[in-house]
Amino acid sequence: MSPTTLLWPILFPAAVAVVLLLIPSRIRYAREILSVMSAGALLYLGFVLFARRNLSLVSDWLGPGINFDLRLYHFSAFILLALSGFLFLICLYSAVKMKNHPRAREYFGYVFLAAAFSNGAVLANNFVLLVFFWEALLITTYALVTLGLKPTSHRTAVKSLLIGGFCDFAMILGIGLLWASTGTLTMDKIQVEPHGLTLAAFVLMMIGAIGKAGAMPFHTWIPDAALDAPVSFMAFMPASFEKLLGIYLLARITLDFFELKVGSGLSILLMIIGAATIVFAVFMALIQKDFKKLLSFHAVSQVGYMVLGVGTAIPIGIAGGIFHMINHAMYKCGLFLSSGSVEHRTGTTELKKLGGLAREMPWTAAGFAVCALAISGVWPLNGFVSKEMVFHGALETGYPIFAIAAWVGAIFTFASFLKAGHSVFLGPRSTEVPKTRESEAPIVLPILILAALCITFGVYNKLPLQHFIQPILHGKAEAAEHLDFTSHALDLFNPVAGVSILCLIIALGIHFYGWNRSGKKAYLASEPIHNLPVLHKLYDLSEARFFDLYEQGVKFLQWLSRLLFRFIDRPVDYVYEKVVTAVGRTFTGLLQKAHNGQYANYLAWTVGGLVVVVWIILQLLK
Amino acid sequence: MKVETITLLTIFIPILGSLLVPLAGAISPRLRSAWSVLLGAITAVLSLTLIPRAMQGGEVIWSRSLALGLDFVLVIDPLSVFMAIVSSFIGFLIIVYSLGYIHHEDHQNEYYLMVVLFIGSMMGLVFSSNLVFMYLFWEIIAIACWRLIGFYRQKDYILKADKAFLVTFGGAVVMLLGFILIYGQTGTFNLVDMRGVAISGTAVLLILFGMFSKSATVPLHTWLPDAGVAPTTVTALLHAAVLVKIGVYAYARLFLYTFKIPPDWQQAIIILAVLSSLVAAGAATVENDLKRILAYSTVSQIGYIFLGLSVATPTAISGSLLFILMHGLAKAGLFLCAGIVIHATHKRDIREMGGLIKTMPITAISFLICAFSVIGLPPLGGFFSKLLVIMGTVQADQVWVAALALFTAVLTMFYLLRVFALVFLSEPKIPAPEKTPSMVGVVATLAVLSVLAGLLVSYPMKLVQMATTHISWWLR
Amino acid sequence: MVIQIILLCGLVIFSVLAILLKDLIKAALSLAVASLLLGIIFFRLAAPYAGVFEISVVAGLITVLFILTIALTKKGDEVTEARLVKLAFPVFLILFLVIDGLVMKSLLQKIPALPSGPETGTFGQVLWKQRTFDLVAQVGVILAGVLAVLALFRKKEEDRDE
Amino acid sequence: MVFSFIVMPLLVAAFLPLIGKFSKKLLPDVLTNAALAFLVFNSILLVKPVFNQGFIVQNLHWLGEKVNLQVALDAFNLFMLFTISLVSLCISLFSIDYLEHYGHKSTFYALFLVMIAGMNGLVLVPDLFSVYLFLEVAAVASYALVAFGLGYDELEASFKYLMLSVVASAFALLSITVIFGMTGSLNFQAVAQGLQDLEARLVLGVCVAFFIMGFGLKAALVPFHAWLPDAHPSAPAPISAMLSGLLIKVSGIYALFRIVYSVIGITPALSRLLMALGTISMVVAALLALGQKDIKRMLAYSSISQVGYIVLGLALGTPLGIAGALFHLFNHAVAKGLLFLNSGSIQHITGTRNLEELGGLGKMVPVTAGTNLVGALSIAGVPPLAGFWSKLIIIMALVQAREFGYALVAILASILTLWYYLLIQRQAFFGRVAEKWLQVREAPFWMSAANVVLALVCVLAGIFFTPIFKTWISPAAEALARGIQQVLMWGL
Repeated sequence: MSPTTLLWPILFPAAVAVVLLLIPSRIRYAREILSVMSAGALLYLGFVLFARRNLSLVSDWLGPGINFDLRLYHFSAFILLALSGFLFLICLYSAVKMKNHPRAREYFGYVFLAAAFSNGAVLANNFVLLVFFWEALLITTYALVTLGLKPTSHRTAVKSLLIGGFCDFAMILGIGLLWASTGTLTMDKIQVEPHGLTLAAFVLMMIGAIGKAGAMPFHTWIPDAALDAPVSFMAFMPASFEKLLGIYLLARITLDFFELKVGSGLSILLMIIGAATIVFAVFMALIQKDFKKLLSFHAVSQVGYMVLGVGTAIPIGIAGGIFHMINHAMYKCGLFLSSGSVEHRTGTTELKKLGGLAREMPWTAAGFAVCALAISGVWPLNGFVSKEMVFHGALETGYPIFAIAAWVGAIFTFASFLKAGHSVFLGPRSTEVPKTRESEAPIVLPILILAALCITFGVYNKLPLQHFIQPILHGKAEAAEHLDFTSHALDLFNPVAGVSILCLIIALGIHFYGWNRSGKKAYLASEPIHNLPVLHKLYDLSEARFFDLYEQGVKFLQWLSRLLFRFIDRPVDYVYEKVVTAVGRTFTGLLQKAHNGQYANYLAWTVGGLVVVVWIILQLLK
Repeated sequence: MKVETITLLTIFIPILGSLLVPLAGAISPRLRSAWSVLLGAITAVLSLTLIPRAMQGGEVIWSRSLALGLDFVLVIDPLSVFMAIVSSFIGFLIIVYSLGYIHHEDHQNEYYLMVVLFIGSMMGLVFSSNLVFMYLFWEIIAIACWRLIGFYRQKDYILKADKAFLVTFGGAVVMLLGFILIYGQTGTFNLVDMRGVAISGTAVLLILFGMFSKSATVPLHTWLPDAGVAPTTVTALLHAAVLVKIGVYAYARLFLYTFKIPPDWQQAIIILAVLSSLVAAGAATVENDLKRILAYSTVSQIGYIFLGLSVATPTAISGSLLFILMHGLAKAGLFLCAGIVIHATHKRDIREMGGLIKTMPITAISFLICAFSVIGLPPLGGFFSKLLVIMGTVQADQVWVAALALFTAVLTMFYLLRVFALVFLSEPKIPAPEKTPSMVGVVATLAVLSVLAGLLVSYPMKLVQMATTHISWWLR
Repeated sequence: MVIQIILLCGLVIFSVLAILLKDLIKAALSLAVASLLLGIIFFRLAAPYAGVFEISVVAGLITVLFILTIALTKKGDEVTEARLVKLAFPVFLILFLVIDGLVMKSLLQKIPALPSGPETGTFGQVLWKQRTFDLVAQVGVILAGVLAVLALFRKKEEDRDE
Repeated sequence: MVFSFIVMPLLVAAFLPLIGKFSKKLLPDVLTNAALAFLVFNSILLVKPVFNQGFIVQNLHWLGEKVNLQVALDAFNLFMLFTISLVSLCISLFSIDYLEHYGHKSTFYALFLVMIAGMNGLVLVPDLFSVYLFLEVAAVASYALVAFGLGYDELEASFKYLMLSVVASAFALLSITVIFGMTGSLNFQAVAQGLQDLEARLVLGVCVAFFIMGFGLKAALVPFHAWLPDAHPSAPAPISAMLSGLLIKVSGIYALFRIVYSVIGITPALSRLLMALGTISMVVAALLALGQKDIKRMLAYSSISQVGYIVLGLALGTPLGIAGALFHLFNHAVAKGLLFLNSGSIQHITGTRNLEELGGLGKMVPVTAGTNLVGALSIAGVPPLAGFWSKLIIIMALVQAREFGYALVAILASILTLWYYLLIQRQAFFGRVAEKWLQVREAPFWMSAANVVLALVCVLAGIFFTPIFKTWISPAAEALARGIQQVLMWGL
């Protein structure tokens, strides 16, 4: 297999994107067929490359140090495979869901472009190349969000772009620092210890990674996008692709480029970010009354587990984080797709209007149930495994507070999914939506596949852990003698798992308490927590976007702009427009007044001038 | 043809040809248009044919001795050829666009004369290697620019034209004083003979006046937004192709290629450049006039170019040179899109527009692509230039400066998308159709070029690399 | 020496009068007298031809010319002088006189003896043999004066006709 | 050959009033222009001999006897003669059409030629007293010409001009007398020789002061300038062009520096004084020009300002400074002549010179507008026009002499210059056509032709700067600089 094969995962989807953008809308099914088939081909390519593992391609690009450098190895191959898998499912799903979308042509084009960029980002072995693909994703994200066609879609798209841009620019700065200190941009040659400038580089690059993954505080566009963007986009980007890329990079940062030490400041920083993301986002998720928005907050919350896991710097934690990444991509994708399926049939995702759909849409409900249980960490699904690994990792660092935060997250995750599932699929049949039936097969199929995968990865967790995760850590993370995580991962009977299970029970309790308190209306089950004295205030503030860093940032930008404009730009202009003219006028006026046309006056000057000249000459003569 | 013949033709065909424009106009307007386009095309093609020679490195190719050491010396090197290609090519596109934009206005003879003269003088500026001749072409450009800014002949427009002329002239004569100071030190105006000469801070300061006034850098920038009263083609010409690039080019030619400047001054320029960038971005966020926003955006981007050149690491220099190309394409695209919008709606306040993407999709998409390029998003060309500048800045240990520059990039993103949203999205207010094919065609070409410049960045990069090594060779 | 001083005083007085007098004709006449006195001073300083030309050219033609000018300048609307100037001028004058006095004092002391050169001789000789060129110039001045009179006395109606 | 510069205009002038009786227009037009064209031609013919020999001295014979009519022609004189002839030829061409409504063309031309003869004489004579006399010839003619319009303003301006000018002449004459008294001779060389042997620094100092005042007034250096803004605008346009373009330079700058360089000798102190005067003129007049509403008044102030540049360059006294100043003298003569003629065109076209009433003429009268632009940019020192080079050289010279302050002021003054010329452009030409000027037509042929010729000179002198500089300017500057070396320092 020649190295140029590595160009295929990039060029092929890009070419498909161009073709898709050019196909006239009139030709029926061509677009859908082409996209599904290409995605299938890509998936096949992903398998081929995964089997091949090691390949690299280097050619000149932007001069010294900045080469067009692609490298395939176990980690990137794994991510590449995952990406193409999700792409295939999304295409399959979108083929029906987006068929009648007025700008479906663009949608498919952008999806494939995004796939091309993502593949490029994963394969890149040069930081500039990485940034190129990485940042290019912003444009596709932007474009895809605008396809929501809501009045606020563009606003949200800009928000995603600005936040993403901020994070990516931070990453660029970090890469610059890294380059300045190591002298190379080739990724597999860099391994430094974070201190001084490289410490700053670490933090900046970390911002880039977690920004893409959507951790706090760079997450705020995701809940907005849940309402404003097409739901398949949510499953595509925030739920799967961005998580994969973000955590991929975060893992590489902590494993490859920098040596993250257990208990070091950076590790704790990462864990704080992770823990905060878990807790705050889950509290927000809990009170949501919209299916998609609820899911979107979970998409944020779950990032916390991954960041926390990777941040522990302990092999089991890192492995857990990475495993959680792939697991999350599966079940969150499944969840979004099932919410899309509901929306597809009922036209709404508001919890209040839905209810009792399980009978009419059994497959969707089943898929949802599996995925929801997986995300809640119910044994023996995959979520349970990866979360357990993260808990173990967090406990091993010696800071149990992080584990506690993770557990708190677990409680409310389950509570909120109980609420969601209860209000959408169970309970009395809502009267606000007309009678309906199950969605078409291409919609249901991806959900079921994902649900099946959740089960597989949970029950046969040795398979992914040994084949995907272990090689990544091999020789990288600090000295766990054996990298066999499977031993205690599925062990249901240990104290850690006990606490986790206790959490689930508490969540069950909370849900039913709330359900009872709010007059048996499932969608109001979270109200008791919502109305807790202090929390209530905080919730209000956050509804008013007080905690939204973006809103505050935009305000700051506007304030700063006005400041610069009023106090630098305008005064400078004032100097040209007014001061110079005024000074000129004043002098001219004074001089003109002196020229009053009086002969005697003029003669006086002449004589005076003579006197002065004589005086000067006499002075000079002395 | 010999290289010197080509170079001389590149300079003098447009300059002398421009004088024939009124003559052609007297015969028929069609002939005039054809003649102008032809001149633009010849200039662009001729400068392209210089590439092979430029890739071999730089040298003096023609010199004519004149009185007082004011020799007319032409130099072909990667830097000059690169600048010539960028300016003449974008200039050519703008001439083509003008055919549609200006065809029902008065004073077209003067318009085409000045535009072609403008481009020709730019060629003269980049190829001449004598300070006085650089200044000479510099000022011819100022004259042309003044006439063009006042093209619509309204009273307050002419005030703005005068302001532009006075500020740039003022800066330029002060710069001339700096040149003469250097002459006093070295006894020659010929840049080739002065390589590696260390010059005093005073001379640097004086010369900076000229560069900053021409390239509209804070605090000598406010004429540029005001120059937005000109026809949009002209503003595009000023911003994208010729005018503001002059100061930048002069900086590269003088302070990198030729002279050594005191390190303190270099640091001062770095700070000034990044502040300029920030202030202008702030102003662009506050403004509501479409063309003023774009103008401030230019000021802001020019700050990056200066930044890259002033930190003077090879990466940053190549970034800056690449920036000239990328910004040229993208900003020309933005202005020409704005031209279509303004032409169609007769409005310039972005708050009064809206929803135009429905009636003019190509323009809207082109605008967005060019805007992304200016912001510096991949896969568009602007990404590479900005990235390299930032990287180079970091390499030069100017981390905070780089951070500020990146912050400015965020601001850029903010205001350009605001413009896009207000003009093209939201509720349609004035449903105006797209304009003539030549206009839309040029706009689309520029957008496509911005994309291609990003995807095929390695080709322009080769020339830029050559130029950079050529410059860096002389760096301390 | 006494005569010299008297003449110089006269020169100064008439020059001042020329400036201060309100009636412009009188002012002009005073200037003419001043010029005449200057001419005499030249004679006495052994510069005979300078004296001749001063008197003939300045006192003669020019006076004529500007009397005409003034005559044409509609009588009655003379320029009224500003008060400030009236005050300022004497101050300047006194200043000037003081400095002039100081200068002249040293000047008169330091002036060297006249060398006897080729430029002495009878007036006619000097004029014809040595200062021939001046004749051309004098012709020019007279011509200019005549032409000036012609030009300024031309009938006004003619302007309208042509 | 050389005498023809003085005699020919005088002769033609003498006969013109008679000819005027027969032919009111045609013959005077033809004769005057032919005479001036001959002078231009003549001066070009003289270039080669002067260039080869360095200088020419000619004596005139009268009735077989050698009379004492001696003229000396070196490159500097020749340069001045050429400038005078060229500019005055264009001015007389312009007058063909312009003088139509003044009448009495023959008298006008006669005075005009007398003035030229006076200037030519002034340039040619190597004798102090002759200098004074020719000064008077030109001056008397100019008094009459300023008042040629016979309006109240013209007469008043002429009167002021006369009164101040007479004072100046008197002082110059006084100074000449004193020098004559001390050295006993009037010939430049002889006087210079005589002064060497004298120990009379104080007297000489006062003499120099008188010269500076006398010729400075003719040259309109601030503070001796006050007559000029009245006199120049009042005169008919060709005469304004003549006065501003030539007379102040010949009877002021030329005379002053000829005497300072060739007779008295320049010293660092004197040089500083004159430079200061030049700089003050440059700045003050430029500021004054900014506030003017009348085109011609603005141009008049601009003349004062530009004279400041010339004086600055000449006073600096380095070869480069002199060359720059002389070139600027030429450029200013051409460009200011052009601008004044142009203002005449404007007045002819619209009947007003008030900038506030004008507007947007550029579209209606492209030739006038275009030539005005060329002249204005040339004076402002915008390349590639001729004025740029001369200013460049002056500033180069200043920097070479390490006079950075002066260089900076000169630079800043050129910004002011551009500023007020842009005012003219903006208010008169560049802009929307005002309603009332929609019907105006371009100026008559000869007026436009004269404008175009001068504008072409501005452009060509800029483009072919090197040959002009080599053949005309640097020999002239060398001749003047030689004069400096010949004269020994007088003290200090």
